[in-house]
Amino acid sequence: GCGSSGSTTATTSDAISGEINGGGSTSVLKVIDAAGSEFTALNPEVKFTYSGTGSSDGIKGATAGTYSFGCASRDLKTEEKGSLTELVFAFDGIAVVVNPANTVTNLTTEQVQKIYMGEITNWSEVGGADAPIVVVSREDGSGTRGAFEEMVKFEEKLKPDATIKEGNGNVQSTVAGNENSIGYVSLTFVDKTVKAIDIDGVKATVDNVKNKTYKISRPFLAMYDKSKVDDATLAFLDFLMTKDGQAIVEEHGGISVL
Amino acid sequence: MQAIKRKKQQEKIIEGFFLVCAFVAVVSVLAITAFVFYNGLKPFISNSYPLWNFLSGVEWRPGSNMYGIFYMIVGSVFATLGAILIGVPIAILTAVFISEMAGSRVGKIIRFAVELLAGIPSVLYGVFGLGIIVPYVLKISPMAQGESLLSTILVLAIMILPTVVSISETSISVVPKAYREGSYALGASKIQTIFKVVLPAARSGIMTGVILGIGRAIGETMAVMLVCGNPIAGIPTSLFDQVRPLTTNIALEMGYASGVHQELLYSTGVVLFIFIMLINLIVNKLVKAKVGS
Amino acid sequence: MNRNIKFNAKNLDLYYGDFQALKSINMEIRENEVTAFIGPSGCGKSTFLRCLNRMNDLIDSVKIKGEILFDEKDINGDIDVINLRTRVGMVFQSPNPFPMSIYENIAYGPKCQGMKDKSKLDAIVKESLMKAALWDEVKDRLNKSALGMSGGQQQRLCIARTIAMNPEVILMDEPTSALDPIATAKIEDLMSSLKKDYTIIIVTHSMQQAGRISDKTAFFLMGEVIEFNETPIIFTNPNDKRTEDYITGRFG
Amino acid sequence: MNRNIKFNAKNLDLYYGDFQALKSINMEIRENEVTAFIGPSGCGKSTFLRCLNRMNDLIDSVKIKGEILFDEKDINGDIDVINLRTRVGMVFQSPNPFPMSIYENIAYGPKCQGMKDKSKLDAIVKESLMKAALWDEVKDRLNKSALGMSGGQQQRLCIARTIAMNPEVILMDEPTSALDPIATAKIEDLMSSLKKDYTIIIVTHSMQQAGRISDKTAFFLMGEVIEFNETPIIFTNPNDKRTEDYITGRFG
Amino acid sequence: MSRSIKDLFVKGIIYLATGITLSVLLFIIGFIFVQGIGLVNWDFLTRDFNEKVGYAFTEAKDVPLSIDEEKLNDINSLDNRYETALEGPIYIENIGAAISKVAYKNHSTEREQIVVTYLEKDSSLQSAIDSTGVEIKIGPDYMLQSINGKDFTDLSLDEVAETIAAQSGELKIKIVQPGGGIKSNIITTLYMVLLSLLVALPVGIFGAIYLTEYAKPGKLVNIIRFAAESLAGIPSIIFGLFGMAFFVVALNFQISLISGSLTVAVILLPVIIRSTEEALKTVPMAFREGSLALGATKLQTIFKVVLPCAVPGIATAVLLSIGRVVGESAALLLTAGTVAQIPGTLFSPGSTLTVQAYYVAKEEGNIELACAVGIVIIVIVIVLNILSRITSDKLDVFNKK
Ligand SMILES: Nc1ncnc2c1ncn2[C@@H]1O[C@H](COP(=O)(O)OP(=O)(O)OP(=O)(O)O)[C@@H](O)[C@H]1O
Ligand SMILES: Nc1ncnc2c1ncn2[C@@H]1O[C@H](COP(=O)(O)OP(=O)(O)OP(=O)(O)O)[C@@H](O)[C@H]1O
Ligand SMILES: [Mg+2]
Ligand SMILES: [Mg+2]
Ligand SMILES: O=P([O-])([O-])[O-]
Repeated sequence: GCGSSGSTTATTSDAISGEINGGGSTSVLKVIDAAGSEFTALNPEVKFTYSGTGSSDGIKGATAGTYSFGCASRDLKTEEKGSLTELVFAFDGIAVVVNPANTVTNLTTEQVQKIYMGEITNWSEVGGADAPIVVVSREDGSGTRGAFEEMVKFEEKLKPDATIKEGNGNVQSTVAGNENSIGYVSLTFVDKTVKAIDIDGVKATVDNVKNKTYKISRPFLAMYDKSKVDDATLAFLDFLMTKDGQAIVEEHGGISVL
Repeated sequence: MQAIKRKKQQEKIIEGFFLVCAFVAVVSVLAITAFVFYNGLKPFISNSYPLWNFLSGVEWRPGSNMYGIFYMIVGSVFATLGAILIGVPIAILTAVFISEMAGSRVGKIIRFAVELLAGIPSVLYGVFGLGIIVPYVLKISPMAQGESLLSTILVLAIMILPTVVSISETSISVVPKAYREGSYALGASKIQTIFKVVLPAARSGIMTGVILGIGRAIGETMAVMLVCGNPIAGIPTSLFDQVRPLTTNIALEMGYASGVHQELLYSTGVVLFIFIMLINLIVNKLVKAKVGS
Repeated sequence: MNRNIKFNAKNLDLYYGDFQALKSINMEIRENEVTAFIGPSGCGKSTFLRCLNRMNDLIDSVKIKGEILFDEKDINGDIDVINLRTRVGMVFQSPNPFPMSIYENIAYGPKCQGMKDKSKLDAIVKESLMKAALWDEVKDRLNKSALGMSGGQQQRLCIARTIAMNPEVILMDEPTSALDPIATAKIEDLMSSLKKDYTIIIVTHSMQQAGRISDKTAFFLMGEVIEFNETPIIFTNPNDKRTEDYITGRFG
Repeated sequence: MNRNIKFNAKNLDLYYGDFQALKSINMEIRENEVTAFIGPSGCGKSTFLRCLNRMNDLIDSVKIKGEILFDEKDINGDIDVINLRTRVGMVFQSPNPFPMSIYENIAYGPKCQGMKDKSKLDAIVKESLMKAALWDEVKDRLNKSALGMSGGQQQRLCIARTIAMNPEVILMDEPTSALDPIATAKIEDLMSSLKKDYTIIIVTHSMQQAGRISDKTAFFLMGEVIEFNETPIIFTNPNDKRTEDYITGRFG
Repeated sequence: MSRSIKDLFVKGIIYLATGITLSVLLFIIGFIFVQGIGLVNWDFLTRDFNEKVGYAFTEAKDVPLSIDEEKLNDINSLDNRYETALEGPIYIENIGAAISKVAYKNHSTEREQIVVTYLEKDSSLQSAIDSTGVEIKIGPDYMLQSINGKDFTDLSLDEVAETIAAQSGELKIKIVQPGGGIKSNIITTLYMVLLSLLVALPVGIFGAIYLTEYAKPGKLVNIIRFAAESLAGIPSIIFGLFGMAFFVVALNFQISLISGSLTVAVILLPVIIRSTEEALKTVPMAFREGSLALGATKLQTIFKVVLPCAVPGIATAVLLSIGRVVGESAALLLTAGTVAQIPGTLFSPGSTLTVQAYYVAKEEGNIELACAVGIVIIVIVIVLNILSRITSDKLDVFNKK
């Protein structure tokens, strides 16, 4: 059910009510929280909550029914799919970030790959200062990491001594605190403490992700079990796919699917 | 007669209530233990992953079905030992200062400060570690990053202070005055009295504090996660190497894992459990051996 | 009989908070004598005794005025308390053995003085226990905890512990109140023999005991020293009516 | 003189772990008499006394064989221990006041029995303190902590605390060892007067005291009762050589 | 004399150790304050974490301005950390409120907004209701985003004022309650402390009493003690998983306040049991004997003598427990969720301050915000510490004098 029927009017009067409790990916949190807030404004009878516990947890919760719907920031593995219905409600770029003091501004996908695999270990090899590269990655199972490894093509080949940090924020703080480090974070979370570098000469911006010139991007998924889902949840997911809903997605750093 | 009977009944009822509380407490304690062991031993019993590979492996790549935790065990042991070596003596001496040497007002203030330290969430210790300790370690480190065994040890040592200080301080302060008087009257100095009579008399309580403190050191996750580096392989050989303690391994991936991966995270929990059980046994033995009689 | 003055209390007042427990005590205690303190319960005997080795330092509420000279130095002045307490040993009113083995209890003092030689320590332990009439009862369980002893055994242990220090003065707060007559007799014998080399000050409730062993006796009443004199005089020909009343049991 | 048998010990053995502290004790203790236990330190007097109100229940290592009948019921059998202890009061060898006020210490027992009436409690407190010869000393500080009292005061407080319970039997473990002669005399008087209504069992190290106040005396030695008889007989004409040796101080 | 030198040396070490402890404490607290104090103010404490969007229904009615212009133009009321004035204010009679354009900023967004800066007493905004008829309390700082379907985005303040003034009759206003505060987290934290202590304290303390005073000492008790001690080393995330499997799923309590507090209660039990046991053990046997010999029952002995003597030790356990609840994050993440809302019922999710701090550190890398939350946590811990000290001093009849 990708395409939404479009016109959930803002003045719905046959009130939707119920409790929606979603959970899962933390990368989608900002977007979903904002959308939930708007949705409950439109439908004051609805109680909406979303717990950011990680993509895999979202999938499990949706399957088990502990969440009304789950969210993931990566594609589902086949064994995870089960009876779940998926809905791509946004896209997100993953920015490769370095310390602002770093002089390197551009890397090729291949260079990034080699850095993460441990084949390039010094910044001078990619045009920077003569300093060792500190590689920062995310925890195993993170949607962001899964998507990043897949797109930069070094799945399961991460160098053994890479520093692992939990969450976009920690990666950012680490990169901000160490001049020689490199990391990657969801585009929705990049702030000025780090510097996003161009990949293959393309800037990591929403527009570039949208026009597909920036290649490192992944979907934001919502999923639910058809047999367990309730009307309020469906109405919310429908709303997410409307123009209004997608506007909120964009406003919070996501990339519209429309 | 009636009254006595009623009193007796009342007594029985309340005793029953105590029993229920003990039962609930015990059951929940045992249930957790069972839960961890049940889940953690499953992969080895069903043979979905060989125990030996799990215990001796030095690389953790769930995606490639490599689940070795040996390097994490080493990291955990080093981190815990280091934290104990630094933290426990400082903590016990601080407790001594509070209860034996500080005046009652100064003692109160320090005690309050220590309790405050106990109330600071570990996340903030982590943030502190990342913001202050890691950069400082980076400065003196031959490595390119400050996340390291040393940072981990320092953060943990700080974190076990409050537990050990408060519990030790409490048990020192209840040592009967007669012991101190007896010792002073034999011409012992204050320091001798403290170390030869007071501390031994308070030993049992102090050990509880130490065990709970060690427990915290071993079990601490959130703060450690930020400063240890969490590499996916590599046995630490120097203080400046990154480590991935068992706890952070669990916490990092538990939210995502499923199937064998998840079960092996529980197995990591079992290893931790056994780890602290051993320490516990050793400490208890030490206490008993010393008490003599 | 002109022995050196060991302790000399001058106008000593002592307060527990607001409560005055000792009132202007003046007393000269001489070397190599046994001095006994008698008086009704609560009159301040223990309090005064505890002044002599500054044990009252441990009680926060205590305030002391006046002075106590020990070998002519004011013990409340600038002296080494540890040294004072090494030279002035004390046995307390209720037995307070440490929660260690019997052996360790006795070796404690010498060890604190820095003695490490095991054989010397063994010898001291044995000798002290013998002097305190406890050796035979405990020689097979020297390494057992001292807390598993009977009340009287504990008290004798505490005496042995003090003897082991070889102090100049021994303060004893009712040391035989928990003892049977035989053990008491032994302790009294011990005191008489120690008297040659030591100064002994003893608090006792037993007139007989005071009469038997002491050279001088001080009678305390409500924080004051009513009379302090040669023991025979106190017991046969006291100057003060109140002393006489107390001695003869006609008191109160 | 054929009074009821209050306690009747039959073949009582008691072990602390492996150590046998009481060996086959047989003893009949009669109502309204004062029974004294004498014997050297560590011979088992306190241990036996503590059997009579099952105080030894608290020590894990204790094992008991044989029986003790109290009013013809075996106290180690199916009886109400609380009730037993209410009827058989006890004063311990070392004073153990609770860390509460003097008043609360004495009101504790009656309060535990459910008494709430303030004026009745006041009366009991006053009366008990008077009987224990302590009232005058503490009447102005009933609300102060009992821990700030002198040793003898603490002991008398414990006696007062027991009297306040109005028990049938009072067990006293060297109750006057910390007391001066006057207070001792008062307590002894108290015992004599209580004897009319109560049964009193006292452990003492003072032969004189045993002689003065007791009707019967039991002589203990190394866990055995060597001799148990009318007090005058024990003191003037003992059957056993060992008793005689002990009484006359020729022992050991 | 060598002993006094040795003593002096040891004394020095003790002072040094205490110095280290204290300076570590000062350093950490200093770090947290320096980083976070800039964000802490009244709004931070009283606002919700997330913005809350709503539609307010009311009627236009003319309310003349009753304060003087000067006062109106004094926009000091704006909290410059969240809202920086750009244009305005302009008073609009038909809603009885003054609006301004500000640069609005919180932890997650930064944008230009129209906000209400002044409200007349009988402004029509004061009587707004939502679509279900429930009253909405609109206050100053609320943002206005559209009126009767006309969006304010990209309009200047004057244009917005004209648009609003042009409306009459029924008004449907899209309002946004400002976010960036942690009110809901504070409340959730207090709930969590209260609930988990309510469960864990009685169970732990009475359980410990049973184990020390009633249970025959032996193998079983030792095993329990041993298990309790060993559990202290299990990372709380494992408790979280247990709580998730048991409370959340098996008992179907959902991710909620109750699941969270029960899970934390389970975490606390080993600590409370062990410390209470230890405290009980230090009560002298003579007190128990004295009490029992006076015919007190075992229970009376426990409640009147033993427990009061053990109060200081138990108080320590309680303090450590409070610290533990307040500081817990991993277990709560899985059982109480990360939802920054005031839990309406026991079965609603909620995030405590620590979870919030953890979240902002982890996801947003916002150290200042995490430390600001930390300051509030420290203050709460201080207050709770003082409260429990007072209570324990009240209970501690024995050590009074
Ligand atoms: N709790 C205990 N554990 C082991 N042995 C004990 C314990 N209490 C007493 N004993 C031993 O039992 C024996 C009898 O002790 P008890 O206290 O009855 O002596 P007593 O006759 O009261 O002596 P005293 O006059 O010195 O008080 C002693 O040898 C003592 O060491
Ligand atoms: N720590 C204290 N705080 C307050 N008052 C105290 C303290 N110790 C003793 N006192 C009081 O001081 C007075 C003297 O006490 P002290 O212990 O010297 O008496 P004593 O002569 O040794 O009596 P006893 O023969 O009963 O041991 C008593 O009234 C006692 O209550
Ligand atoms: Mg005294
Ligand atoms: Mg005895
Ligand atoms: O939290 P994630 O979106 O990285 O799974």
